[in-house]
Amino acid sequence: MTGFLVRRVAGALVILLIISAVTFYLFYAIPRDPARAFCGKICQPETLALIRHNLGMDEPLFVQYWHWLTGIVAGRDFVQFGECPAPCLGYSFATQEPVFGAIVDRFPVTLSLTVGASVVILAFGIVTGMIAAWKVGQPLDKIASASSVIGASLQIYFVGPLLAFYLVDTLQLIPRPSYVPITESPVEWFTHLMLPWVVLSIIFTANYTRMTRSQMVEQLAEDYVRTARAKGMSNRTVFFRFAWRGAMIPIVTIFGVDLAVLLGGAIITEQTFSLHGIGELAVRAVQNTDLPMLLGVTIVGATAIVVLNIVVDVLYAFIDPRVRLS
Amino acid sequence: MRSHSRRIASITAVLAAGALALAGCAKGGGGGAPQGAAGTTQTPLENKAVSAISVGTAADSAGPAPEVPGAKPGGTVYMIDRDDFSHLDPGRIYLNYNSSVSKLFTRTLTAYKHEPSGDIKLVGDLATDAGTTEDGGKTWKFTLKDGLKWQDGSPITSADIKYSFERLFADFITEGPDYAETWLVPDPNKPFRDQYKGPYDGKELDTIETPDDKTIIFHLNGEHPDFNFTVAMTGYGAVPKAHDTKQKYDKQPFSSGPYKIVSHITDKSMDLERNEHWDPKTDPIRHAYPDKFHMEFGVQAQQSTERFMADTGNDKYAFTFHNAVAAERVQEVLGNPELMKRSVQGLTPFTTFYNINTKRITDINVRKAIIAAWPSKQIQQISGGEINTGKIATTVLSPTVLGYEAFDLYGKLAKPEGDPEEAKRLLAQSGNPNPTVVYAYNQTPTQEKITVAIKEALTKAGFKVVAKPLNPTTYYDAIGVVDNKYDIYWGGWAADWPTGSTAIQPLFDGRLIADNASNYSHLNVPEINEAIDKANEITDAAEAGKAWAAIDRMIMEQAAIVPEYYQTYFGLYGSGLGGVKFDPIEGEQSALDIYVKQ
Amino acid sequence: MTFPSSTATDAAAESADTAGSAGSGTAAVVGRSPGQLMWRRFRRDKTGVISAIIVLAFFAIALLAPVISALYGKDPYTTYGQNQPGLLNEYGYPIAPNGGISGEFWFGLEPGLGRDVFMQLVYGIRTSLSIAVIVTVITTVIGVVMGLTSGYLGGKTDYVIGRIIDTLLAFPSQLFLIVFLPVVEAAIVLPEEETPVWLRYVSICVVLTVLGWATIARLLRSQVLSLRTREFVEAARVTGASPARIIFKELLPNLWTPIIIQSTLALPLYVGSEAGLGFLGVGMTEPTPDWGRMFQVGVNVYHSDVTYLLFPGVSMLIFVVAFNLLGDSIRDAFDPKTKR
Amino acid sequence: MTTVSWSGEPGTSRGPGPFLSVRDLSVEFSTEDGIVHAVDGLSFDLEKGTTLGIVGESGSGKSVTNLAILGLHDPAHTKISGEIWLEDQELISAGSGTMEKLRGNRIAMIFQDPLTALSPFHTIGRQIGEVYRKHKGASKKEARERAIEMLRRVGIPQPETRVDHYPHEFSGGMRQRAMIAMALVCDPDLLIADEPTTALDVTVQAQILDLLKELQQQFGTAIILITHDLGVVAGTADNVLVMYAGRAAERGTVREVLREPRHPYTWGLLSSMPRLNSPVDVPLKPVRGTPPSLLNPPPGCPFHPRCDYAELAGPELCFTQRPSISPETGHGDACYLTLEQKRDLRTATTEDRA
Repeated sequence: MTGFLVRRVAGALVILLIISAVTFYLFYAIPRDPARAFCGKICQPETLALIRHNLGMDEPLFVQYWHWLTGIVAGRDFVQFGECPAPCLGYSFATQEPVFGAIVDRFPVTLSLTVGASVVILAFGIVTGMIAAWKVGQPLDKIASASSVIGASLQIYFVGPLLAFYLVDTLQLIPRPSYVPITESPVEWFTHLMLPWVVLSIIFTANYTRMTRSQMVEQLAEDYVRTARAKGMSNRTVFFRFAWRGAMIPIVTIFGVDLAVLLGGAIITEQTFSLHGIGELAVRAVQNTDLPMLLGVTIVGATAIVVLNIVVDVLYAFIDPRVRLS
Repeated sequence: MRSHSRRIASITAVLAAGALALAGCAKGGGGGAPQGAAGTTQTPLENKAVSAISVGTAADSAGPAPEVPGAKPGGTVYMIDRDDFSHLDPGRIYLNYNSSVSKLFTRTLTAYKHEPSGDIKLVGDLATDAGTTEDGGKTWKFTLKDGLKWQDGSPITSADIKYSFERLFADFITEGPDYAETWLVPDPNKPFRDQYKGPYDGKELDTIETPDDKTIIFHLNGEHPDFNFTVAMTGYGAVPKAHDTKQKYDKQPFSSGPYKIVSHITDKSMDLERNEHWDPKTDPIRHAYPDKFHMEFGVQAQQSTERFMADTGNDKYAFTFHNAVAAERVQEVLGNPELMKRSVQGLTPFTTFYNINTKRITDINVRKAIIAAWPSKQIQQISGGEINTGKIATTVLSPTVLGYEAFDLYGKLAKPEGDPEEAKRLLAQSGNPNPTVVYAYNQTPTQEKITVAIKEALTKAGFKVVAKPLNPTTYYDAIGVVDNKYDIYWGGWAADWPTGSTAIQPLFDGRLIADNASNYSHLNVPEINEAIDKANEITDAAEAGKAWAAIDRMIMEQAAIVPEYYQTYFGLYGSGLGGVKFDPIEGEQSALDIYVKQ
Repeated sequence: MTFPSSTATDAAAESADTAGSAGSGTAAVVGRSPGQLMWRRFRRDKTGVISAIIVLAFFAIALLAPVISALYGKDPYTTYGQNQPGLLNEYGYPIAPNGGISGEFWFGLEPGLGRDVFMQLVYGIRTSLSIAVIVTVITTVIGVVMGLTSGYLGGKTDYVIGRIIDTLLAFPSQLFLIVFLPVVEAAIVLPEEETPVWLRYVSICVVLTVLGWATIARLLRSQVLSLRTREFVEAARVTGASPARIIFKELLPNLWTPIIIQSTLALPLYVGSEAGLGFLGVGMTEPTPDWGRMFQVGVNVYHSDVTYLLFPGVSMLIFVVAFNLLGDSIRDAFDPKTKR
Repeated sequence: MTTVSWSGEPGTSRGPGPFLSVRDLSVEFSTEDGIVHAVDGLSFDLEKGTTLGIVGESGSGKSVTNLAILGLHDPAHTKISGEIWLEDQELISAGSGTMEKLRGNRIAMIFQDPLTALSPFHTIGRQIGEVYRKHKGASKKEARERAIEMLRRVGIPQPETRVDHYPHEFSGGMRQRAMIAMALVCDPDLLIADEPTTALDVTVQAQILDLLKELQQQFGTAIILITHDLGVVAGTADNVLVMYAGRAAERGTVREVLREPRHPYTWGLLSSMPRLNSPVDVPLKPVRGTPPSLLNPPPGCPFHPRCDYAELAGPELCFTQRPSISPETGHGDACYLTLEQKRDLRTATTEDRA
C-alpha cells in the first residue's frame, strides 16, 4: 500500500509537471502583452518596460517557468504585488490577488457543487439503475431507460437556463442559486445549491442509470450469482449483496474518469448560475488571459483529478479484493 | 471607455482586465440629463451639449451636502456587479468603476458636485475651494479644510497629500494616470521615474511645497490651466504615509471618506461600515445615509437584471454601479412602468467609433466612402437598439464634453443604414472603385454579427472586405501596433476630465503616434497638431471649448473615424432604495445619495 | 478423456446454453455470420430502426441542404430582417409572435441579424455533424492505433503511451478547449489575412481530436492486454505469425465490437462538444451557420424570444436521443448479452 | 437397485418412491431465433445414497435438466413442463420461497468452474457460512466455526486461516474443495455436481472425485454427476443416463452401459475414449458430425444424421419417427435397432478396435 502510494504520487507529480510546463508554454505563446494591463490608459513605453520587469517577464521563458516552480515551494516576492508566501502560484494579472489564495477561497463552492452533484449522480443514478435492473423488461425499467436516454442527451447550457427560468423566475419554487457557506446555514447552503446540483448531475445521472442497469444485468448472469442462488440466497440478497458488488467496480472506474468531465461540467454550471467557484474563476481567467490564474487553476484542477484518481484506485482495492495495491 | 457597449462588456464578458484598466475612467464632463423614471417609452437623448460645467466657489465647497428629500440614515445597502474592483489604491485607479466606489472612502483635493439642476461644479473636496493659480496654471495652491480625519482619527495634513503624490512615482504604481507625475518633474520630456524614484527611499519631491499643515503648493513644469480638474481624478486621492502598505494598500485602503472597508474577499464580496471619524460638515458631496454597504461581485448583467426585476429579499435594497440592463431584457423592462420607476438612464462620457487607419488608407475619398457606406443603423439594431448602445454619433467629442457642438458632415443621421450610392460615387473619385479593406474586430459573438452587417454594407458599395477576427484579450495589443495590417478597427474613448484636451489630444495628435499609444487612426495632420497646442493654452474654459469643437470638425473632415455612439447607460435598482442617481461623470450609478427607504 | 467433438467454443456454448440464452449457441448451428446475425437482430429492434431513420434523416438534411435551400427559396446568410422593413423591431427582435414564425419564415427569424432560422438550422446540421463525424473517425483511428500499439507491444511503448493517456485524461479539457483555439489560430494566420473558415473548422477538429483519442485508446489497450494472453493469439505467435498479422488478423477482428460501440457513444458527445464550443464563443465563426452559436444567441434572448432557443435545443435533443438509441440498438445487436 | 423406471402417475401424490423422480420433463427457451427444446420428455429416478452420472455432449440438455431441478432457470424466457418430485415435494410447481429453502439446504450444487462460480468479493468463510446461517439460523460465529469445520472436512489445510481468504487466493483444486464444502455445509440430501472436475488437472480431478465419494459414504447424499467424461462416470457413478438432444438415449447401471452399450451414440462416446488397455496406435474414433440444432431438431431419431446404421432399422423408421426409450425399466435405450443387431454391430466394432 505504501509502495503503491509512493509510486502513484511520484507518477502524479510527473504528470503535473508535464501539464504545468505544457500549459505554461502554451499560454505564454499567446501573442499578447500582460504588462499592458498594468499600464494606465495613456501608457508610456518606460512604464511598460518597468512593469515587464516587475512581473519578471523580461526573462527567458524557461527562467520564468523555473521561478514559477520554485515559487510553489519557496514563495516569491513581486515588485508589482508584494510578497507571495509559499505555496505561491503567482498573482492574478486581473485581480492582483495571490492565485493560491483565490483558489482556496473558491474551493468550497466548487467542492460543494461537485460533491453534491456526485452524491446526486451516484445515489440517484445507481438507485434508478438498480430499480431498472430489478424490474428488467417491466414498465418501470422502460421508464427509467427512456428518461435516462433523454437525460444523457441534454446539455447543461440548455437545461440550466430553462430550469432557472421556470423553477426560479416563473414558479418561484426554489431560491436563486448562490453559494451560502455550509458553516453559515446548512439549510440555505442546501436549498441554494439544489438547482445547480440537479442541472450538473442530469447528464451524468442518466449515464450512471444506464451503466448500473447494464452492469447489474450482466452481473446477474455471472456464475457466482447463479451459485448464490443455488445456495438458496433470496433474490434480494443475490441482488444487493452479490451482483451489486460486481457492478460497482466498473462504475467506480468510470467515475474516476468522469471526475475530470464533472469538473468541466462544473465550469459551465458555475458560469450558468454565477457561482463563484473555481470553474468561474477559470473562465474569467481565460477571458482575461490571466495567465497565472489560468495556470493555477489548471494545475489545481489537474491535481484534483490526479489525486481523486488515486483515491478511486484505493477505493477500488476495497471493493474488489482481487486488486492488490502493489 | 474602451468597451464597445455595455452589452459586449457585460454579457460576453470577454474584455481583458487589461482593456478594462486601460479603459480609463470617465472623467468626462457635462451632464447627460439623468432621466429617472422615463415611463414606458424611451425618452430620446438629444445630441446636444448639456455642459453646464463650472468651477465652484469656496461656498460651494463647504459641507455638508444638501439633504436629499425623504432620505433617512440607517440600513444596509447592497451592491451587485459583475466584477470586483480591480484596484482600490487610488494611485492605481483609472477605471470609472473603481472610482465610483472609491468615493465612499477616498477623498481627493477637488471633486464634482452635482447640483439638483443637473449642473456640475468642480468644488474643493479636501480643499476649501477648487484651487487657485495666479500664473496661468503653472503654480497651484490648495488649502485643506479643518476637521479632516483619517479613519483612525488622526488629522489629514498637507504632508499626507504631498506624500500621496510622491508615492505615485514608485515602481509598482503603474496603472493610474500620470499627468501630474509628468508635470511635477523638472523635464516633462524625459521619463518621470528617471527624475524621481518615489518616497520609499526617503527622498522628497521638491516641486510640492507644504508651508504649513493646511497648505499645499504645486509647482508644475508648464502651464496647465485645468490642473484642478486633473486632481479630481481618483488617481490623485489621499493616502496616509503612516498607513501606506505599498502593494497591499490596493486591497485595504485607509479611509478618508464616510466609510471604511471591514472585509474584502476578492471577486466575491466587500463590506463597508461607517467611518466614525468622517465629519459631514467637511464634505460637500457625500451623504452617507446607509450604515453599511454589502457588495457582491460576479453577477453577470443577465443575472443582475433578473434579480432587480424579481426584487426579492435583499435585492430590494440593491443597486449596481456598473451592470446595465441586459440587452435581451431591455424590451421587457421598457414595457414595465413599475420597473421603469426603478431605472437609471443617462448619457455617459464614452464615445465609440471605428478607427480608419489613415496610414494605410491614404485616399481621403476612400475614407469618406467608408463613412458613407457604414451600416450604423444595422449595427445599432444588432447590438440591441439605441437604449443598449447609445445615440448614433457624428462627432469626435461627446455631448458631455465642455464645448461640444453638434454637426453631421456626412449625413449619417439622415441615412443611418448607409448610402452605397454615395459611397460608390466617392470611390469613383478615388480612382479605385473596388478597394480592399481589412476590418479587424474583437471576436465576440456580437462583434461577429456586426461584422456580417459591415461586410454586407461595404460590399454593396464596392469594397472588398477582409474580416479579421482578433482575440478579445489581445485586441488592443494587435491594433496598438503602429504598423498593424488593418484598415478599420473599433475603439472607444472618454475624456479624463470634461475638457476637450484629454478627449482629442491622445487620439488625434500625430506627434503621439507610437506602439500601444492611443492614436489608433494614426492621423498626423500638422494643422490639427498645431490647433491642439493652441487650444491647450487657452485659460478661459468657454473659449477653449470652442477651440476643441473646431478641432473636432477638422478631424471629421479628415474622415479619420466612423463615429459610432455616444454611449448611454440604462440600469435598474431595487425598490427599497431611494436617491439612486446617474453619475454623468462616471457614466454609471452613484452611491453618494443612496438611502434605504424606511 | 474428453470428447474431441465439435468446436473449440465448446465451453462457451455450454455456458451460454446453461445460462438460458441459446443465442450464440444456436448461431453456430444455423451457420450465420456474426454480421448477418447482427443485422437480423437489429432489424427486429423497432426503436433502433426508427432512430436510424431519424439519424439518417439528419444526415440527409445535412447533405441536401442546398436543395432544401433552393426549394425553400432562402439561404442562411441573407439578413432578411434587416433588408425588409417590418420584420424586426428597433431592438432587433422579430415583430411577429413566436420568433417571427410565418408562412415565409417557417421557423422564424434570428434576433439581431434577421436571418432565416430554418435555413440556419439546416445548414447548422452540416457543420455540427460533419465535425462530429470527422472527429469521431479520427479519434477512433488514433485511439485504435495507440491502444493496439500500447497493448500489443507493452513495455516502454506502453508506459509512454499510458502516461500520455493519463496526462490527457487528467487535463481539465474544457479549459483547454477554450484557450487552445485562439492560440492555434494566432500562431497560423497572418494578421492581415482573414482567418479562413476552414481553419477554424480544422482547429476545432484538431482540438477535439487531441483531447478525444485518449479515452478509446485506454479502453482498447485494456482489451488488447486481455486478448494478448488468450490462446488463439498465443497460438498465432507460437506459429511464427508476424506482428502485423497478429494485430490485423487476430486482434482487430475481436476489437470491432468495442470500437463500434465506443464510436457510437462518442459521436453524439462530439455534437454536444462542438455546440458547447460555439456556446462558449470559440466555435465556428460567423457567418458559417452553427448550432452552438444559435444556442449562445438563444440563451441570451430566450426571455424575449424563447422560440429561437427552442429550435436548436429541441433539434439537438432529438438528434442526440435518436443517435444514443441507435447506438444502444447497435450495441445490443453486436452483443445480445447486455440486451436492454 | 433400479434407478430408472416409469412408476408413478403424473399429478398424483405419491407414496414412498424414489428419492428424486423426474417425470416427462420438458424445458423450452424462447430466443430471438425461435423456441429451443433444450430438454424434451426426460424422465429418471434417483435413490438416496447413490450417484447418477448424466453424460452427453454440449447442448444435450444435461445442465439444463439440473438447473430445472433447482429452479434456477430464467422464468421470463423458459417454459417447463413435467414433474420433479423430491420425496413428496413437487418442485416445478413449488413457490419461490419453498425453492429458496430447499436450495443449498436439501439440494446443493457444485459448478464447473469454481473461479467464476465463487463470488470474488467475499471470503470463502463468509460464502460457506452464509448458507449455514440462512438455512440453519446460525449466528455469525457458529457459521464461521462451521465453515472452518467444513473446510477441514474437505481437506483444506489450515482452515482457520484459509477461512478468511478470498477465492482468488486459492488454487483451482482448493477452490473446488471449498465449493464442495459450501455445497455440503447443510448436509444436503441431493448434490448436483455439474462437471465438477472439468476445469481441474487430472491429479486434482481424482482427489475431488474421491472426496465426493467419501462424503457420500459418510452422509448418504444422493449425487447427480453431470459430465461429458465417461471416465469420470465409470469411476464414480452407480447409474448412467446418456443424453442426446434433450432426450435420454440410454440408461442403465454403470456396468450395463459401459460394458454393453446399446445405443450407437453411446458406442460413439465409448470409442472416442482412450483406454489404458488398448493399443496406442489405434486411432480414437470421434462421433462424426455435429450436435443437432435444438431450434429445428431433425425429424425422426435426432441422432440419425450422425448414425452409421440408420438404414438398418428400415428405410424410413429412423428418419421419420422418434424412438422412445425401451424397456421402460432397467437398462434401456432409444433406438429402433433390435438387440441382436446392436449386439452384432457392437461386437464387430469392438473387434475392429482390438
